[in-house]
Order: sequence, then structure tokens, then C-alpha cells
Amino acid sequence: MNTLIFRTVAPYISALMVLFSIFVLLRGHNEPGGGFIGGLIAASAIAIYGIAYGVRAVRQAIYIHPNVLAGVGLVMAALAGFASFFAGKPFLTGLWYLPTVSGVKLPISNVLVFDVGVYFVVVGSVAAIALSLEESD
Amino acid sequence: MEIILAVVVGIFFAGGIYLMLSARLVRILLGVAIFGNAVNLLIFTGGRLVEAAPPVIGRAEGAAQVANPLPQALILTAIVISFSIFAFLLVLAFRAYQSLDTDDVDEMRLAEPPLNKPPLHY
Amino acid sequence: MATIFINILLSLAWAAITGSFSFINLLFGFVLGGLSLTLIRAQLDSMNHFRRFFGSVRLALTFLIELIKSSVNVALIVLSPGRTLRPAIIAYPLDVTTPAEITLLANLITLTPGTLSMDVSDDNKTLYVHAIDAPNPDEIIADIKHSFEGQIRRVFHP
Amino acid sequence: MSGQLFLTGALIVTFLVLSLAFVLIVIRIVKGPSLSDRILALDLLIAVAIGYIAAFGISTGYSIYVDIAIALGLVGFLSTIALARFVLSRRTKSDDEDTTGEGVKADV
Amino acid sequence: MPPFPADLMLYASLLPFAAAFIAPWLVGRMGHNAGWVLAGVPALLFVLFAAFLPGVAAGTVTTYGIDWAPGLSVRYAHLIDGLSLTFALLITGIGTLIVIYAGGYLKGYAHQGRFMMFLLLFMGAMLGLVIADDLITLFVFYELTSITSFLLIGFDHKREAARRAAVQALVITGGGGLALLAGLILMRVVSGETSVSGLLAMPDVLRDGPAYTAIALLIMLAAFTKSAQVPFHSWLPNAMEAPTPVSAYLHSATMVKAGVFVLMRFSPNLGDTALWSIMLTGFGGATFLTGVILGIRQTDLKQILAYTTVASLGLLVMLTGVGTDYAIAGAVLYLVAHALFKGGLFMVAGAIDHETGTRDVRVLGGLLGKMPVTFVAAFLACLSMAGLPPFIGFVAKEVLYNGVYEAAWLPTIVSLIGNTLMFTIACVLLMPFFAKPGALPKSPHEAPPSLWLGPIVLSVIGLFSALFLGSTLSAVVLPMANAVAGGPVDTNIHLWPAGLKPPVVLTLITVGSGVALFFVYGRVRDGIAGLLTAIGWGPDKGFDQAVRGLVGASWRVTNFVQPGHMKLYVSVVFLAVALALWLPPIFGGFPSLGGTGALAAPYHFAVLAIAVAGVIIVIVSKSRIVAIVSLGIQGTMVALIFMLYGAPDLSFTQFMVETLSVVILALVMTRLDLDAVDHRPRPVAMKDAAVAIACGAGFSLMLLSIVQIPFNNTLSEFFLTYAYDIAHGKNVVNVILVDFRALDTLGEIAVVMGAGIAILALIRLRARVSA
Amino acid sequence: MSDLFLYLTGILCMIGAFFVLVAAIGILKLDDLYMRMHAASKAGTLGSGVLLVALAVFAGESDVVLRAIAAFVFFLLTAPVSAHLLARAAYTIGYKPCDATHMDALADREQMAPKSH
Amino acid sequence: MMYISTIIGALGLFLSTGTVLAAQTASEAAGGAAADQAAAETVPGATATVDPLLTVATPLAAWLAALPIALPLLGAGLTLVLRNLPRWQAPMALIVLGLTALTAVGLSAVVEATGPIMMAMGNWTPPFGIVIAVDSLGALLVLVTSLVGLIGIGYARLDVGDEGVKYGFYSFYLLLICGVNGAFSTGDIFNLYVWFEVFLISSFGLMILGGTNIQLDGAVKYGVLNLIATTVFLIAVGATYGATGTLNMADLQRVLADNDAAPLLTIAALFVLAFAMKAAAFPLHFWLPASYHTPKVIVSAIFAGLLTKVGVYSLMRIVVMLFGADGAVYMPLIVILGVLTAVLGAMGALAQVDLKRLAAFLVVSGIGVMMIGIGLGTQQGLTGAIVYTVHSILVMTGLFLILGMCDRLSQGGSLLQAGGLYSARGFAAALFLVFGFSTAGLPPFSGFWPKFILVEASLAVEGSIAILGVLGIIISGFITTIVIGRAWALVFLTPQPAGAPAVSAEPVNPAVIILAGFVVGLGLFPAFVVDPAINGAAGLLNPSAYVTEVLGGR
Ligand code: NA
Ligand code: NA
Repeated sequence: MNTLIFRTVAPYISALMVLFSIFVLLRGHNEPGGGFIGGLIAASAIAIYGIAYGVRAVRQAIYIHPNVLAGVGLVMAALAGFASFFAGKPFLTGLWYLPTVSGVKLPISNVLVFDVGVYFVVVGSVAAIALSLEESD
Repeated sequence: MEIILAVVVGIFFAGGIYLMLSARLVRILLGVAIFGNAVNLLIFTGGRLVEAAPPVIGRAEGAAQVANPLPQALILTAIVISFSIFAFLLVLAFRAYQSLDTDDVDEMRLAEPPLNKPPLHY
Repeated sequence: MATIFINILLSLAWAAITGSFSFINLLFGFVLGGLSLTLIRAQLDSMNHFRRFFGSVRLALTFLIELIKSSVNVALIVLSPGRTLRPAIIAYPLDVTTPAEITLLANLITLTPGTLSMDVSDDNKTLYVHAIDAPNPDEIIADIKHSFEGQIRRVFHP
Repeated sequence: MSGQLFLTGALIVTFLVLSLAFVLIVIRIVKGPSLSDRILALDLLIAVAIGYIAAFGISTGYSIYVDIAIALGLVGFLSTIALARFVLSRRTKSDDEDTTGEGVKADV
Repeated sequence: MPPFPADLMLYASLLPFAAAFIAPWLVGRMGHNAGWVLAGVPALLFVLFAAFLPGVAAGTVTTYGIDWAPGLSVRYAHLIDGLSLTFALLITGIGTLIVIYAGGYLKGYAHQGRFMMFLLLFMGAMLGLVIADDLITLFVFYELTSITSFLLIGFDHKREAARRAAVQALVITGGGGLALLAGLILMRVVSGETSVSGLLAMPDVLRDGPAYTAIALLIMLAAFTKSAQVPFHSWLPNAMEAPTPVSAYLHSATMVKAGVFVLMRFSPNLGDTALWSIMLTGFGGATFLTGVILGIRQTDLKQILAYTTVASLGLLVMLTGVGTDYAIAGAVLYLVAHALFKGGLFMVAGAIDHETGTRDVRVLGGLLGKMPVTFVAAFLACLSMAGLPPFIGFVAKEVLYNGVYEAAWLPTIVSLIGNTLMFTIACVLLMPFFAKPGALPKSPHEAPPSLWLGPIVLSVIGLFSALFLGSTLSAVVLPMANAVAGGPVDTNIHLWPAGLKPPVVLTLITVGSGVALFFVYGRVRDGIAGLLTAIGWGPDKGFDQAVRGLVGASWRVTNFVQPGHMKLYVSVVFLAVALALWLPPIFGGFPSLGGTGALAAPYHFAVLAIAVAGVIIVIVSKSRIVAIVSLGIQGTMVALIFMLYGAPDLSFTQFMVETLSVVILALVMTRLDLDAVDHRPRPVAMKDAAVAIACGAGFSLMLLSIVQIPFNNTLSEFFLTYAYDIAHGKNVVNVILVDFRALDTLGEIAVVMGAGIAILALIRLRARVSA
Repeated sequence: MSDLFLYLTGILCMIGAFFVLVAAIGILKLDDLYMRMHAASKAGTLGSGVLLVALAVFAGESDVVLRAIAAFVFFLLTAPVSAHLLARAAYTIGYKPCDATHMDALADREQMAPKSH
Repeated sequence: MMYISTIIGALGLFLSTGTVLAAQTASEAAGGAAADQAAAETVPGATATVDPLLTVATPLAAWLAALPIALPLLGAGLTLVLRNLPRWQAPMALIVLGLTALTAVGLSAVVEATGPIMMAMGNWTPPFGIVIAVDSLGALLVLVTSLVGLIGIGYARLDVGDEGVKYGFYSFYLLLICGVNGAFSTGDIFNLYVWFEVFLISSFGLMILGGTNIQLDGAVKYGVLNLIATTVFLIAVGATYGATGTLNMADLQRVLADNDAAPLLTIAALFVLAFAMKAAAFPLHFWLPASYHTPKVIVSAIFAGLLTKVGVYSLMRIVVMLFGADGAVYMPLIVILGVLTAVLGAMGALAQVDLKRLAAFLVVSGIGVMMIGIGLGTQQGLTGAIVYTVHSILVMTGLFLILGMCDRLSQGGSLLQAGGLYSARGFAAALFLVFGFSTAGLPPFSGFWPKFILVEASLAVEGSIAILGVLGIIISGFITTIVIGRAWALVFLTPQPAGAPAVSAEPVNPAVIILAGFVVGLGLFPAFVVDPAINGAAGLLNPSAYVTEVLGGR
């Protein structure tokens, strides 16, 4: 939509939303949120950007095809599940590494990678849907 | 409370199904959306309703009851799935309308044209 | 430079939503903000404007006051029976020139009493404003010039 | 009157008022008359929902709902944008406008 | 006993299949001469089977086998007794001659290799059928004979008549096969036995069992279709579309006797009842008469032979039904005799066709001098067919007259009429050699040896088997008759009758009236032809009518159950949903509706009411935008409901999804010039509403009855307990999604990913097509 | 928590609800779309904003306060944009202001060519 | 530039995202522990005594249960990631499915040797997490699915153009196999629903992959009706959870065994309805003949082979094994519907002119036969249904492929077009006959054995329902024989009309030959399938081994 006001605001709202989506993703394990919701928010951000500047601009902005992003997410999630193979545990078993760095417990786990995979899948696919609809004129 | 929600769920179902029974693509899709919401509410209610604390540990100190998290997770999965399917059907409807030139599903007879009589020779 | 400024703003926003202004969190917010900005990098070049933080704060305060005034105004209009309104769509001649300034002005106009931005002319010289009760359009133009446009100019061109 | 009691009463009032607002918005959606009116009403509905969420957070004491409000604030306008686009698109396809019976002029 | 392990035959009997698969290759290399090589297989088998003769003559019954499907109690097993051995010898012996004959006959034809393959496949199937001990093995080979017959009849595939005949044979014998399957399985179920030998060991188990009538009728149906009994006979004359070797082998000597074989095989278990006697005698007699009457009406040599084959099969069935020792001995003798003379005659007919280019008896003539060797074969075979001494056909007729005469008068009359006409037809079959020739398409010469070898051998065997009747009886006939009778038969059979006993009188009458009839043959033939034309209907036409009827009915039914109208599809589905929701409580009791918790706070009502309002507005809205906006309302309210009951994640997701739904709806609707007006006429809308309300109310009812049940919260308690301790997450819903039930989520993102690419494909592929 | 905050929360709630109601009444009562938009974009925004502030006051924890304010700010960022787009779209396709509108500068614009969108 | 460095920085932090969470974690650790303590006290005793995590080591064999799902899933993602390498797609799919088939072979071997095996996803003690639990039935079907999937790849090359590859054919295909394998091996009813959706969405994608109008038309009906079916299934799952509080199949089996709560009968009815619809049983079969003939041949073939079977399988697993007595109420109905489906499906085939539609109706007819076996509810009936399922997967895939192959060789797509393949391409024609006769249940092909088992199973049961079952099987078999015979005569035997394009010399695709080999092999050596099927049926009727494997002694 070719309006000055919208075009001026849209990129910043998009950036803000992506930021918010990452926040929602990362803290989802402890508060409402997670990969799905984060992904949906990020996809909304991309949709807004797309509506303002067109599909081509979005494609340039995200480097890779959104469907590929979704594929990456799925592979990530699946590989996160396979990680437990090396720990002698069943598929999709959560593995936690909890180092304490300067008094702060850092939870590192394949579960987080899994959730990030979810996030990518949702972002990629929903964005792909919105973009392909947007450009289907 | 469950009685009221059960009635609401019933109305959702009835509305969604009534729309899906129309032969028009747009109405069918609207029906699908409502139908999906009805299902989610049904599962939600079936997992029992409590006006309760959200199932977030550490946020519910002192709460008498914590909401049942499992149906929530199931519904979350179902919502995302049905959204995906809904999106696909929506685009499919759009494409079908463009290509088949009708939104009346009863007039979509390309895949199932009136059946020719099968041959009787050998 | 402007990009870093926006990045810092985003970092602050991150701290706000995560609820922690600890250094490490601000740093993390900065990185994530940078990541978000890479998405919209194509639009960043036109943003070399925000110069003055204090101007912004002052603008924000003005704005909040105007928002409350405008809401009360709406309440009065809506709740008082028999009041005759004289709406108008006014062409507001813009002094500010850059898209960011115009946008900010337009949004502020929308949120403040009796006015609503509708469109910007193709040459970015005129803002079309709907006024809910404008017996005298010039008064409204002068009002906007006085309250917001000047402040915006001061924020962007110190 | 203790503060808690006052707050409880205030919240009841708040919820009732918000519910009334919902109803009024729905009436506007039913009445229309134009697409834009209805989109405006939906936009407001989401705004009211944000308020409702805030009030609910207060009444239950669970502040985590505020995040939903953040999300709604950000994405709520996405639907308005999309619908505004939809409104605009109808201009280019004026030959077979809505046959809604509500009158072409009213329903633009 | 044979000088080799008996169970060698398990594999040896499969040799024809192996030969079948090398046949195309061999024919490709050797041309029509491959027949001589391939004939080695049946010849070898003949020899191997012949090794069993002494033992069988001595009354030994040999069974051997291996497990095939042990879990189903199915074995691949053989039973060598008089019945199976006689059949096996006929199949391999005549088979040898036929393979040789086919090599000569098919010289120059297309697809010779394929033909040989089918023929050998058939041979293997037929052999497997007759020597099968296991009931299911028997069925498998029985069906294989139908399949191979189908392939062989349709061999001349360019002719519609051949294609029709093939399908007809498949339908009729295939249908009978299904009856056989049911009958055999019923035998297994009733008796607990899985083998023929097992059944023979307890002959009364079926007869006294609960399902005797059903079993008997099913077996009869199978046999009647396979052996071309009235009214299923018409496929057999039509099967003459097949090349002559096929007619000779399958449709006279062997396959068509599979039905008779089955009747004989189970005669000890199923026979000796009124049902058995009446049905077999009745259908067999009717077939016998129909066959000869229709046979005498024909002018095509092969057709004449075909109808007399039908008649002979009728006679065999009738004799099996009569079931006395003499009748059974007569049946056995006649079966052997018929295989010999009819097989030969078919080959003769083929040779004549091959040399003259026609098979029309009204045209053929004067071949006596041109084809002397063929004549000798034909002459000997016709004498046997006519039942004249000293041929095996004569012995058979004497014994069967003896059998029917001592049993009842009706079969006697039938036999007399039938044999008389058979005699006349045998005379007619010799006319091509004696009559004045008409205009023949080709000028005939003696056929090559491959074409006359078979008939000569068979005819001569027909002669010698009578001349050495004692050996024939002891080696072949009596062991088989014993097997059929289920015990030693008490007969006294000689080539030359001792005195003027009733059978001899009947023979004299037969010959006398047969000769007399031959002199008025032309008028009789035309008279029958006229009569049949006047009737104008026969089972063959009936077959067409049945198939047309079935196809037409299928067409109408399919139009009804799959009409192409999606509205109907959806309606039926939801009607089914309504029934699924209402019938169980109607029959199983409604839940009581007490104790479903407290009422909600009033502000909950507003949310619910507006959600409902949203649905209603969607339904009544006349424009799509109102509908979409109202959908947004409804979805938003659902999100609020989730929030009210402690589900922030759900509420969050629902808001997002709702927004995105509205966005994509708007994006699509932008391009879709459609309104949401309900086009349904009022009555239709009322019906739909009734279905919808029934479903909705049904779901409410189910939900209410679910919430009555005390809830088992174990799972959620577990999640709440361990989410933080072990899974290190406080948001239990998210922990469920990414840990407790991560597999769901993995599947779910697969769905999301799939939707993304599917939608892209939907949109892009269109762009390409329309460009 | 001190009663003061409870009272303040209650009052803010009611104020917020009041403005929300004003907005709702406004969109029902005012004459044309553009006038209704005034009600929605101002009173609606403020109403919900005040409710968020009430939440911040009530919660008192810094993270909640910050998030509530963030929500308000984000909402302020987006609300005028959607109002602008909707008004512009409506006008572009020919939604005329009500008869009381005594001045229409957009109509006077020489060329009202449809903008590409 | 600066933003590149920020990305690198972000990646570094990405691995330690805990920073944000750290503060909260530290500050709330004490409170969290207290909450845990409180929660633990409210937990019923039963839970408290259970170890939350399985303490036994995960045997390597358990991975055999998970890999037939996980490998194709991973493959689907990888093919999508590498979508810009179109030439690598087919080899990738081949490798992935080859590995899948290998693991499936191993899985079957292990299950046949040692009984059901289970893998608890996430190591959570069942019934709390999701389990993959594979018994003989599951292993057999996973094996056949994986094999058919692998074989199908061989044909896909012929059928899927560059366009199809570009728009995700192989991703959809792998996802489909993943979904079907998932459905066959999961031990959790909600997870079963998820796998239903996985193969549903991939079937949507496959169905429209040609972009033709007829595909769109078919897809609309396929899409909407299948959506209804899976949604009804979801409702039933949700209702089951509401009524019993559990989702694990083994747990449900125990819970439902002595539970006569009022709604269970209704829930069972919904399951029956949903699965009957997925299986395309009359009168809910509409979607199948409306759509199966429209997509590319390989797609039709895989659909015909696999999709309906999941409905049949679920009917066995859920209604027979889990619902027991509540499910038994519906068994006569299932037989009746089965008979109608079998006969009407065959009649539908007889009424067709188009060969692919004809084959689609034959799929429906076969479903009826399986339902008869299920409805009998006896060991033998279920054995027959399972064997028929395997047979049907092989033969229906093959039938569609050979029809597609024949259509490629000479235009003979309908009964009105003589293809003349009998004289020109005898081998191809013979393959048609193999699949056709096997469909009709004639020996010595795979279709004979289940028909035999089912007739015997019906006759072994007292009562008129059983007689009906026999009639259904026999009449449908009879009509199917007519259908095949007519198609053979009209399309294959009849020479091509003058002026028709010459018959192609293209070799018959190996996939078809291999499938025909299976069809004949299964006819000659039935024990390979019959024995696992017997075990599978026994497991359905007496699932104690399954339940013990999943739940241990709990
Ligand atoms: Na929705
Ligand atoms: Na999930």
C-alpha cells in the first residue's frame, strides 16, 4: 500500500515485532509464549512489511525462501530430537546443560533448539502463505 | 458453567455445520473456521473448566486450582493444524473459483462429469 | 549513526518487555535489535533524523496531554445530546519535509483532539486532515502548527 | 470501605461497561452500513479486548496476561490493514460490486 | 508303488508351469517345432504317473504334501487314488498329444509362444486340481484353470466373439468358483478337516453336519458352471472361439470335466442323499438332452462337437447322481471314452478346418480320399462315440444302461433318447468324408503328422482299451469307480454282453432309431432350428441380458450413491454425524444433567453472548466482509474465553491465528469476487438447519455427559509436578509442547510446513498454466 | 499492597472503561465513518491504555509495569496508522463524508486518481 | 558491515539464550521449588510412586520404532531446504526411503522375534509422554508402507516433471510416508490425530501438484470431506480425554476395559464414523471416487495404496482394541456397511468408463471387504482384514501404476479406447491382469488369501450377519471379476483402431514389476504376511503383551 505514513511506520513496527517474537520465543518455556506464538508474531511482522513494500522487498530482506526457512526449522527440530540418541536416550528426550556462569544458571538444551525449529517453521510457512497470496495478483 | 459452555459449543457447531452445508465456497470456508473453533472449545470444556490460575509454575502461588494444561497443549496443536488446513482450503477455494468459474460446489463437475453409460460390447 | 540510535531504542524496548534492565540483557536486546533491523535494512538509509532525545521526551509529554484532552473532547461530543458538529476535511500545508517527520506529525494529529490524518498529497506538501468539528479550519491549522509541527522540527533538526 | 472492596466493585463496573462496549460494537458491525464502518468496529473491538485483558489481569492478579495485550497491540492493526486493502481493492473491480441489497452507495 | 519318492510329484507336477515360462523363449528360437520339445514335459509326467498305476490298482491311496500356509491350516498336498490318477493320466497323456498338435496347428499364427505358455499353464493347473488333497490347494488350481481358459478363449483377440466368449467363460466359471470356495470352506468349518483324504476318512461328517444342504448346493453350483450344465452351458459352445487344440484339450477332454471331477471327488461325502440324486440327475439329464438336441441342430463341426460335449457332461453328471455301482462304473468308462473320442474328433475337426478352410458340414465332403489317415482316426472315434463295439464307448454305454436301468425309468428314457441322438450325430460327423463336397475355400490335402498323430493315437487307444478291457478295468476304471463310490464297486463288466439283457435291448433300440434318425437328419435339423428361432431366447442371450442388466443397474446405483454433487456428500456426512451423536444415547440412555458446576460471572456471559452473536452474524450476513469481520469477533471472543479459564497460551495463539485468518481471508477475498449470500431455497435451508441443529445439540449433549464423569487428572498432575524439576520449564503448556508431547509438535510443524509448500504450489502452478 | 494503589487501580479501571464506552457509543452515534474514527482512535486508544496503566499500577512489579507501558506504547504506534489507512481507503473508494461536512479539501484535489495499492 | 557482525554476535548468544531467563531463574528458583513441593502434595499416591523418567536404558532396537517416522520427516525437511537442487531431490528421497525401509525390515524382524516394542518419546514414563509402540500389526503395516513408498519413488521419476519437483513433490511424498508410518506406529490417540493431519496435508499438496482444473475440482471435495473426517476424529479424541483423562492407547485399553460411562458409546460411534470416512466406507465414501483419479498417477497410486488403510487400521486399533465392548456394539453395523461398501464399490467400478475412476471404485470395494473382517471381530476375521490391508496396499498401488503405465504406452485410459496392448506389449498387459485378478481375489495372487480367510472367518461365525459377510465378499469378488474381464477385453485385447498412434516402446517401469512380484509372491508364499497378521489380530483381541510392553508392571 503506497502511503507515506504506512510505509514510514511499517519497517519499525516490523522490527519491533520481530524483536517481540524472539522474546516470546525465548521465554516461552517459563511464561506464555514459545515457538508457535513467536513464529506467528514474526510472520505477522513479515506480512506487514510485505503489505507495505511488496513481496519482492520481503524476499530481499529475508535472503532465503520462506519455505526453505520452514524446512530448516523442521530439520532443526528433528535433529534436536535425534540429539538424545547420543545420550542413549529415546527420541526427543530433553538434554540439559546447566552451567553456572558468574552465578547465573544458563539453561542450554536441545529443547530450546527444538522450539527455535518450531519458530522457524511457523515463520517460514505462514510468511510463505501470506507472501504467495500477496503476490498472486 | 459447563452447561452454558456446552450450549455455546453446540451453537458453534450448529452454525459451522449450517454454513458448511451451503454449497457456496465462501460460506463453506466460514463454516470450517467456526467448526474449528467449536472443536477447540469442546476439547477445552471436556478437559473441565475452572476459573483458575494459568498453568505456569511460580505464577500461581496461593491459587486454589491450576488450570489443566494438557487440553491447552492439545488445543494449541489443533489450532495451528487447523489454521494450516484452513489456509490451504481457502487458497484452494480461491483457485477453484478462478479456474472452474463457479463458487457453487454442486456445479463443480469436472472431476465427476455425468457418468457415461459404460460400453456393452466386448 | 541513526541506525545505532534506533538499535539502542530497540534494545531499550527489549529491556522493557523482558522486564530487566541488567547490562547483559540490554546487550542481548541490542544484538537482537540489530538482527531485527537487518530485516528492514533497505529502509534504514532514509532514517538519519532522530537527533534529540529530549525533544522526543517533550514531544511525548505534549502528546500524552493532547491525547487525554482529545478523549475528553470525544466524550463531550458523544455524550452531549443535540450538539451540532461541523466536520471538515482540511488541507494542511506541511512545513516538515521528510517522511519520518510527516508520519510522526500525521500520527500525532490522529491521536489528538478533533483531528484525524487522512492522506498525504503525492508531493508530500499537503496533509489532508479530517476535523470532527471545524467551524473555522484555519484555527485548526494554526493549532497544529503551534503544538506539534514545531516540536517535531526541533526534534529532527536541532 | 477497604481498597480491596473498592477495587472489586470497580472491576465489576469495568467489566460491565466493557461488556456493554462489546455489545455496542457488535451493533455497529451489524448495522454497517459500509465495509469501512465494520472494519472500524473490529478495530475498536480489538482495542477493547486489550482493555479487557488488562482488567482481567487485575481481577485475577495474574500479570502474565499483559503479554497478550502487547501482542494484540502490535498485530491487531494487521487485520485492519488487510481489510483496508480489501476495501481499496473493490474499487478496481467495480463492475460486480456487492449485491448485498444494502445499496451500493451505503456499502462501499 | 512308483520307484521314486512319491512326494517328488509335488514338484514334478509343477513342471508344466516351468515349461510355460520358457515356452515363449523356446518358440522364439524353434518356431512351431517347439511343440515337440515341450510335449516332453507332459510325456514325462505321464510316465511318472503311470508308475503309480500298480499301486493304485492294488487299492493303495497315496497322500503326501508340505505346509503352504500353516497359520491357515493350508497345505500343498497330493492325493493319488483311482480318481485322481485316471484324470492325471488323461491330462498328461492327451496333453502330450495336444502340445504336439498345437505346434502344427499354430504354424504361422501370431503369439505362438504365448499360446504354448497358456496351454502349459492350464495343464499345470488342471493337473494340480485333480491330484490336490488339500481343499484350498484344490480350489487354487481350480481357479487357475478358469483363468487360463479365459486367456485361451480370448486368444484370437481381434474377434469380438472371442473376447465375449472369454469374458463369458470367466464370469460363469469364475462365479462357480466362488461357490466352490464357499462350499470348500464350509466343509473345513463343519468338519474341521482340511483335506480330501481327511474327509474321505469320515464320509458322514458332512452329510450329517449342519450345513449339508448349503455345501451340496454350493459344490453343485460350482460343478454345474464348470461342466456346462443347463442353464450355464452356453459358455462352452461359445468357447469354440478358441483355437482347436484348446477346444480339444480344455473344452472336451479335461477342464470341462473339472466340474464332474469335483462331484465325483466329493460324492462319497455328499452323495447318497435325495438332494444329491435329484439335483444331479435332474440337471444332468436336462443337460444331456439339451446338448444332443442343440448339437444336432448345428452345422459347424466344432459346434456339433461342443454341444455333444455338453450332452456328455450332462450324462456324466446324471450318472454320478444316480450313484449305483453300475452307474458310477458307467460314468467312469464314459468319461474315459469321451476324453479319447472327443479329443480325437476335435483334433480331426481342426485338421479338416486347417486343410479345407471350413467346418460347415453342409459344404464339406469327399475328404475320404484326400485325407485318409485323418479319416481313419475320425472313423474309429465316431464308432466309439456311437457306442458300437468293440470300442470303449460301447462298453461305457452298456454299463451305463445297466446302471440307469436298474435305478429308475426316467434316467433310462433320457439316456435312450440322448444316446440315440448321439449316434445320429456320430454319423453326421463322418459326412465330410462321404458326402458330395461343396465349394471348399481351400483344396484339401492330408494333414501333417503333428495334426493326425493325436487323433490316431486316441482312437486307437479307444479301440485297444476295449479289446484289453480286463486291464483297462483293473488299472483305471475300477480304482476310479471305487474312489468315486467311496468303496469297492460291485460290477461285472465284459466287452461282449452275455445274452439279451436290458442294456443290450436298449443298445439295439439306440442303434436302430439312431440310424433311422440319420435318414431324416436334414429335416430334424431344420425343424429344431426353426423351433429354436421361434423360441428366440436362450441362456446365451440370457447371459447378455444379465450382464447388461448388471451393468445398467450398477450405472444407476452409482449415479445414486456417487452423484457428483458435493452438497449431498456433505449433507450425508453430517447426517451420519447427527445419528452417531443421537442414536447411542437414544438406545443407551441419556445422561442426567445435574451437578455441572456453578454459573459464571456475568461478564463471562457477555463474552459468550458476543461469540454467539458473531456466529449468527456470519450466518445471516449478506456480504463477505461482514462475515469475515464477524468471524473475527467470534474468534476474538473465543480467545477471551480461553483467557477467562486460565489458558494464556491458548488465548495468545488464538488471537494470533484469528488475526492471520482475517488477513489471509481478506487477501483471498480481495481476489475473489464472491458474496456470502445464502443461495439456498428455503426448504433446503430448513433441512440443512435441521441437520446442523441436530449435530450441534448432539455435541452439546455429549459434552454434558462427559463433564458428568469425575475427571481423572493424573496426566496433568504429573506435568505440573515435573515440568520444572525435570523439564526445567515453568510454563507447563509449553513444556508439554516441546518436551512431554514434543512428537505431536514435530508432526504439527510438519503440517505447517506442508501447508506452506502446498499453498505455494497451488498459487504458482496456476500462474504457469494461465501464462 | 497499600490501599492507595488499590483505589488508584479501581479508579483507573473505571476511567479506562469509561473511555472505551465513549468510543463504543461514538462509533454507534456519530454520523459518518470519519467522525466515528475520531471516537475509536482517540477514546478507544486512551481507554485501553488507561486500563493497561491500571494494571501496571496494580502489579507494581517493575517488569509488569514496563510491559504494560510497552503494550500501551506499541498500541499508540499502531492505532493511528490503521486509522489513517482505513480513512484513506474509504475515501479513495468513494465513501463521502456526511452532509454536515462543510469543507472537503480532498474532493477539491484536482486529480483524484486512484492510488495504486 | 555492522549488521553482519551483529548477526554473528547474535549467533554466539543464541546458544546461550539463557541469559534472559537467567535472572528470573535465579530469582525464582526458591519460589519454584516451593511450588513444586506444594504440587507434589496434591498428586495422588499413584503418581507419586512412579518414576517420572524411565530408568531402563533405551535399547537400540527401540530406535527401529522411531526411525520409520523420523527419517522421512527429516527427509521432507531436507528436500525442502535443498529445493534449489532439483536433481538431488529424487536421490535424496530414494536414500531416505531406502533407510526407512531397512529400518522397517529390522523393526518387523525384531517385533516378530520378541513381541511388541516401544519407545517412550522424551523418556517420560508411559502413559505420561507419547509412546511409539509397535506390535505385529503396526510393524507389518510400517514395513509395507515403507516398501511401497520406496518402490513408488521409482515410478515418480516418470510422472513428476520439473514443475512437480520444484513445488515440493518429494517433500510431500516423504511427509506422506512419515504420516502414514506415524499413524501405524504411534501408541497415543492424539498423536494419531497429528499423523492423520500430516498425511492429509501432504496429500493435499500431492493432489494439486499438476495445477489442472480437474485436480482443483477433485481437491475441493477431497479437502472439505477429509477435513470433516479428521475433525470428527479430533472431537472423539478430545472427548475420550475428557471422559478418561488419558491418551495413551495402552492406558486407555486398561481404562476402557471396565468402564461403562455413558458417553463412551457416543465417542465410539464418532470414532467409527471418522475412520469409516477416512477409509471411504459407504455411505461416507464420496470423497474417494470424486478425487482419486485426478492427480498424477504415482500420487493416485500411493493414495490408493496407503491412505484409506490408515482408516482401516485405526478402526482396528481404536474401536476393536481400545473400545472393546463399546466398540463391539458397532461391529454388526461395520459388517453391514462393509457389505454395502464392497458391493456398491464393485458396482461403481462396473459402471465406469474411465479406468482410473474404475480403479478408484475398486479401492472402495476392497475397503468393504476389510470392514467385514473387522466387523466379525474374531481372531480370524481380523487376520483376514490385516492380510487384506497388506494385499490392498500392494495391489492398489500397482493397479494405478500399471494403468498409468498403459496409458503412457498407448492411450487406453478408458473402456472406450482400445489400447491394443495385448498384441503389442504382452508383458505390460500381463501385469494388468496380475493386479486385476489379484484385486478380484483370484489365486495365485495376493488377493486370494485374505478372501479365503475372510470367507472362512464369516462362515465360522454363527448368525445372519456372517452370511451377509460371505455374500458381500463373494458378490463383490464376482462383480470385480466381471470388471477386470471387461477391461481386459475392451482395452487390452481389442486391437488399436486404424490410425491410432503407434504403441510406445518405453520399457515397463521397474516399480510396477516389483509390485507385481510382491503380488505374486504373496500369493505363492502367504505365510510371510499371514503369520504376522495372525499375531497382529491376536494382539488386537488380547493386547496384554502390548499393554505390558508400554506400561510395564504399572
Ligand atoms: Na479462526
Ligand atoms: Na503442539
